[in-house]
Amino acid sequence: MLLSLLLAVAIAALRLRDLFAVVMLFGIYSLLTALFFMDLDAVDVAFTEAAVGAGVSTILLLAALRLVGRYEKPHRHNPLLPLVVVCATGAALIYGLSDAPRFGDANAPAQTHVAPRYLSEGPAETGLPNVVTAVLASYRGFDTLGETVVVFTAGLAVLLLLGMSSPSPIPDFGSEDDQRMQRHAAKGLIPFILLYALYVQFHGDFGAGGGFQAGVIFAAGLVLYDLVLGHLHTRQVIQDGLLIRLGALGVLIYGCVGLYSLLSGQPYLDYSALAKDPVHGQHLGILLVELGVGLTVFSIITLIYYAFSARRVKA
Amino acid sequence: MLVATLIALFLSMVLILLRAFAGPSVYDRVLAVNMFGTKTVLVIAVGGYALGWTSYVDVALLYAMINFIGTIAVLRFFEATAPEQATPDESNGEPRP
Amino acid sequence: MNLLIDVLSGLCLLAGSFLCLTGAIGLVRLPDMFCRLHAASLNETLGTPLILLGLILQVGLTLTSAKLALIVLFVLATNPTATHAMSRAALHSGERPIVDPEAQEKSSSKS
Amino acid sequence: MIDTLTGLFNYWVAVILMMTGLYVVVAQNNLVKKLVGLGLFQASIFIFYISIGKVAGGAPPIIEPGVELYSNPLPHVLILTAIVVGVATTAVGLSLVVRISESYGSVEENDINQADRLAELETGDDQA
Repeated sequence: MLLSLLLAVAIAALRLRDLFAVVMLFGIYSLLTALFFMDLDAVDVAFTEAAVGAGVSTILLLAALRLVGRYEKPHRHNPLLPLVVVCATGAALIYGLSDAPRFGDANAPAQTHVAPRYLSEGPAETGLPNVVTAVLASYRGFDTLGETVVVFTAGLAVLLLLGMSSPSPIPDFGSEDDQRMQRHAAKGLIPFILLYALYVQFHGDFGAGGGFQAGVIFAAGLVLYDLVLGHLHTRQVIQDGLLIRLGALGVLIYGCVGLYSLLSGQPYLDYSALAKDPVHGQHLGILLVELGVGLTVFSIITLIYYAFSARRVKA
Repeated sequence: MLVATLIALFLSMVLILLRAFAGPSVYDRVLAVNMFGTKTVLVIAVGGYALGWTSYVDVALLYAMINFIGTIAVLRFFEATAPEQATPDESNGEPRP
Repeated sequence: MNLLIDVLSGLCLLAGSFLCLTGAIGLVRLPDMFCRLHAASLNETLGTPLILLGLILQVGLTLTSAKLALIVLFVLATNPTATHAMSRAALHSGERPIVDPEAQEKSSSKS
Repeated sequence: MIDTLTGLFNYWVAVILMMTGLYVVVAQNNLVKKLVGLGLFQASIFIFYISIGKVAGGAPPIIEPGVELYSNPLPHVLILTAIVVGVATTAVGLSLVVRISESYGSVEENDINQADRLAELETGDDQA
């Protein structure tokens, strides 16, 4: 049911020529995906997809459209060859899937390897009820360190490509009157959004949430501030230079936690070394690492948004 | 009762999607996306309660926030690209740079 | 007492879903953007809190219902704001409501 | 037969979505649209992974007393990070598109290729 809606949205998005509409349909698409994730027990993923897909990536796409223009040129193009390629690939994939374990099968190979161990030992070893957070920050800490560095590098790449130009405000539209209502509403809401982001950050050990989500939500709050009150105000709150330092600091926190455990004679990123009691150490380590992730994600996403929104439109 | 509500919500989601596909102007689409977001919040809240999902409210709350941010963002950026479109005699507001 | 709560929440849910559905139908059926905005926003602003209120009544006094109440507040604050911003933006970009019945007929026969 | 249909339906939809994304990437001319297509492609893979991780009758992997069966947390972790990394890489792609549009004045692939060919002709054949 949900999936058929997804398909409809995807195909409609493909046919539209107004790129603004495409981006909006993409937003709907990601809302649907997140609903689907909720249905499949992936609360944390739904959380992330909600914050990222519907929020940040839509905003970034729109910010880019402001710079490149919103209409696609009509083009005469023979769709036959791509269609054949796509159909052939699809047919091959579907054929290959016919042997796949059935949906929801508890004995599928994917379910029987490491997952049972994480589920049975995880809470006792790390002291966290949320296994996703435990696996993310502790068991697969290396992966997550890698991902954090990737996010950081992506932020640097965007800065290299677009530069840290001084803010050129999007011209103010309409009169002050037009904005007043938005401003008041946003001013009331932003503290709640930021507070909620902190809640997600520090409650992630117990419920859905964690550094990635919290960083994105915090950034979204700041983006709202920027949208409603203008660039100059936002720059007064937090500057580019500070942001890039915060991003680096996040990665550094993560790396140093690993280094600390290495220096105290344990393998890299083994948090048991952080405190006398291994479970306590794990808990502390996960908290610190999530903090690092949250900092990096927040500052990099905000930085990327700054880079896009500050760029002047060239004729 | 919950099931009836869910069905109603799904029906309205489908209808809203129709408008989002057809919607002649961009604003129709923005409106549809905004409504769709609210409907998603409701579906998560009602469905989460009915099916016993854990921490569904958190996700619903997040959606309500993100939805608002998204709508405002769309409007702001659309305004930033719109001026070429608006014919001067029709927009009797102040001329924009 | 329990029965009362059940009946109340049922009524809230029913009214809320009715409003949502009519809002969606209005969104599809009405002739121009401002009418659609009207249909959508008003029904939404009442319907969403009603449904959530019905849920709160069912959940009882817990952290969950507090969060649901927070969502209600949020929707009540954001929805009118978003709609207001939308109508402003639409008006500024040259979208005009149909006021004249002939034009309305024309556009509805066109679409 | 019915069993196969319901058992594989999610995967099939993921494949079809993926192919939609691939088609957009291959056949469309506009670079921004290509990025959206990549987004569709990505999302289909997310759906595929999460479908793999679902265990029938399982609960979300947040341990609660009294619940025995949980869905697989591992795909969730992978996809969670992949989503955030995905948006970061999309941002890199978008900034590339912005730069391209600034130096070529267009984000249509045909126009860019044409401009490149013209530039090659102008620089002469000593490079070849």
